[in-house]
Amino acid sequence: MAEKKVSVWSDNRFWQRSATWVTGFASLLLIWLTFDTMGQITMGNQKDINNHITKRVPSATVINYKVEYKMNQRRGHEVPVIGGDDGKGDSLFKVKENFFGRDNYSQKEADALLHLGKLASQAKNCMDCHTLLGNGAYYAPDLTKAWLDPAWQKGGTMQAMTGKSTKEEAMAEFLQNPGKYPTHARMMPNLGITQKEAVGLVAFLKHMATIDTNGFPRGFGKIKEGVVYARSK
Amino acid sequence: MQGQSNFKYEGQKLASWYFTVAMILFGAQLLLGLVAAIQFIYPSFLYGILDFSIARMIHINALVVWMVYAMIGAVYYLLPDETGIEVVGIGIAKLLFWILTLAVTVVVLVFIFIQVGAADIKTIWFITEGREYLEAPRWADIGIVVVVLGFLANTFLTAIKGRRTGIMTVILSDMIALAGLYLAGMFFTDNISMDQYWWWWVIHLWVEATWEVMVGALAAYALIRVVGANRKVVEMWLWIEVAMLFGSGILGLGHHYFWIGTPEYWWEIGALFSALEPLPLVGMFVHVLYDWGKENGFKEKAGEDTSSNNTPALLWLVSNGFGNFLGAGVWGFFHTLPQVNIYTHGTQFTAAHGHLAFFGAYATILIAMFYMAVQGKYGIKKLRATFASKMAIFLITFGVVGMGVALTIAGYEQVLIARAQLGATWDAFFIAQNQTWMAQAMDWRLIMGVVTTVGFFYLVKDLLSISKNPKNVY
Amino acid sequence: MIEPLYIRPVIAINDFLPIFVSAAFILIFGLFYAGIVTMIKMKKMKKVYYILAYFFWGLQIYCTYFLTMTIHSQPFTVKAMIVAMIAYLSVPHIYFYLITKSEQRYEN
Amino acid sequence: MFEAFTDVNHSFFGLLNQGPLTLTIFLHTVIVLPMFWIYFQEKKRLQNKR
Repeated sequence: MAEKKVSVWSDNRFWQRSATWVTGFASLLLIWLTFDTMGQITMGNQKDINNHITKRVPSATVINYKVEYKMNQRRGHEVPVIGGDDGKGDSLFKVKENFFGRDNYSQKEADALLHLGKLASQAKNCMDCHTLLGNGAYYAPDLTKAWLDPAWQKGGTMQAMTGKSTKEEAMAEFLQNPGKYPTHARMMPNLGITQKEAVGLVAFLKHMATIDTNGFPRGFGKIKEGVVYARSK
Repeated sequence: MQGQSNFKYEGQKLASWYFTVAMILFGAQLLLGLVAAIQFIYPSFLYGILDFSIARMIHINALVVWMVYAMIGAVYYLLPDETGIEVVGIGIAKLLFWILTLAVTVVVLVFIFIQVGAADIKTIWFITEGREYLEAPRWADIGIVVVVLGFLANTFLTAIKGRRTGIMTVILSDMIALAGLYLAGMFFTDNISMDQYWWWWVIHLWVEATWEVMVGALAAYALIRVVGANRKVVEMWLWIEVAMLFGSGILGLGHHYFWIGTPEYWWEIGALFSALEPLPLVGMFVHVLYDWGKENGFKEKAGEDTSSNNTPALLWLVSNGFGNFLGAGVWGFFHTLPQVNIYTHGTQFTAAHGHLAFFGAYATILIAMFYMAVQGKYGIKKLRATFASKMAIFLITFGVVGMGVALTIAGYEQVLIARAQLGATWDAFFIAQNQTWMAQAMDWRLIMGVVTTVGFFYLVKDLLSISKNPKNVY
Repeated sequence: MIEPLYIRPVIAINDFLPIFVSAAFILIFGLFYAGIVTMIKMKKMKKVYYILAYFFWGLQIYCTYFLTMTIHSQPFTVKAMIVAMIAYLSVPHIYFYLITKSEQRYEN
Repeated sequence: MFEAFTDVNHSFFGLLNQGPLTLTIFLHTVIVLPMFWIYFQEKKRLQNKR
């Protein structure tokens, strides 16, 4: 039988089936990828920390540990370092640090604090001025690594302004009375954040700083002295 | 839109209600946008009364809601036309319209007067969910899902009973996906990475996949109605566009998963799939241009009048071809590669892209639908552009492009100073905000926002009065 | 020491503007290329202008090469991008092949 | 041939990510290839039609 000349390329049915296939299969791939990613970004627990297992989103109990953000040779970018580093940029999970005067928050206590903080971040609409993990509005600073911000460390402008001696207390004080500490003409409004909510929020911020964001933001806090304050109004 | 109605179907009348609310919300979006823009320049403006976070929240929510309203309206408008029958259960459809509108009003009033709540799950249920774009409290989420299910049932039953067309098939499957995806954004988790992961399922898969397909389907309908293109050819192209839009758009989701705690393999998936996203936009542009020219050629040969039967709609349709490519394509592409995105993520670049893309890809085609509804309502054979139609399209386009350019300059300055040089800290942020380039960009953004608003008033005037001017109606 | 597979090299300050501009022009030149081919197919332009269309396509390749180099892509990626650009050469032609075919089928 | 794994966790997709573009070329291929099969099936259908 001789081949009949037909034009598949101008056939509606061919394109309809192709569109269905491409859409369906891309969706399936996305679902598969989602399962894989879910497994990787599930929050860890204290057991992981005890076993020195690095999680992309670590346990809420990281608030008991010292947190840094350092270049990791193997990864090729900066990663959060929890409890000191082993010399290669990986976490040691050893060095502790006081958080509101304690470094022994149990899993339950830490989870509750984080829960309260995350709820507060939504109830107060943080994301409609700030960015979290780079998403949100662009009216106020990114809070992804706010816990590690030089301004909040000892000797930093923000900590000095609040008159507190630790960064968690300074942050909590600022969150409760933002109007009292204007750092810029653009002031944070008073959102009625209570003492308890402020502690939760600071725990949330500290935890967020320990999430492995593949090196975002790059070179965080690498500000040269002198440049910083020269131009602030 | 008052006056004698010439709609053949009740469904089209319902569509005009949806369009009317959409226009009101569009106005609200512009108003609150102006407030937020003023606050960038004079931070004390309404400080403590209507703070930036609230103004901005209503600004973006009004945007999403007016577009959803206009899309539902558009579906109700073309549904009887495509299927050849009245919308099934029109009574319920009208009831759902009032329920939805009431819910939206309550949500907005709560946003304005209550604003924030205590860190309690009750706040999430009744005041705000506090997740950018998805701030609507949970009771409203559930209400929206119920209303949308009713809408879907209506359209499905109508489509099954009436004539089946390719455009209807695309729209129906797209609406299911659109409604289903909303469910991904309705739960609470302490894990912010998980939170953001699913949040993007709603935001990205709406805006860069299902909404774009909706635009493709509406453009196909408009090409048939306004330009007079051949249905078979248009529908074949629609299927190709669906394949390309979903083929690139679904996994293009990866470009939001570079830095939120998700694995590194998303760098590659996100970069390469989203680099393909502009391709269907070029295709849509070429397609609209070609069909328009071809049909004009036919008319010329036949010695007919070559002007379109709805010039304002056609103008907006053509600006959709350009705007979609420019706003979604060019502005999206130049910060989508992870090497660049690590510096641009979370800067005014995103705002520039957002303004241009929402306008170019969606506002334009939905406004074209408004004009088609005006034409249908008054049974006008030929609708010609008035001075106000021209002013509206010119001022709105000029204003939005101006805002886009200003925000791009602001974003560029932020990338250089706050990101590349100073490393994204608190101080780095404010140093960048204080630079002259940033300050002037914000001034220009406000000026261009005012220009856009003036254009909006021309648009309102035109939609209300174009049918009454005998010079423009044939 | 293991060499990192993916490095995100620091981009030089002076490279940002060229990166943004070249990325934008990849698409804009691409649109010019496709647009001119469209105009020729619509018989609104003479066939001579194919030269201009291919010239824009050439500029597009250059922009792609420039962009991939300045963001420090790996050599293989640069090559793959150039191959992709060569594939883009055929896109408008495929488009109009499909358009002609479908018109033959549905309109005559 | 196989590159050292650098991400935090091992995974199937991480494994496919064996150097520049391998993952994305793989995904694009599996999406596009079956369209050939659809093409030939439709061709057969059209040929048998009349």
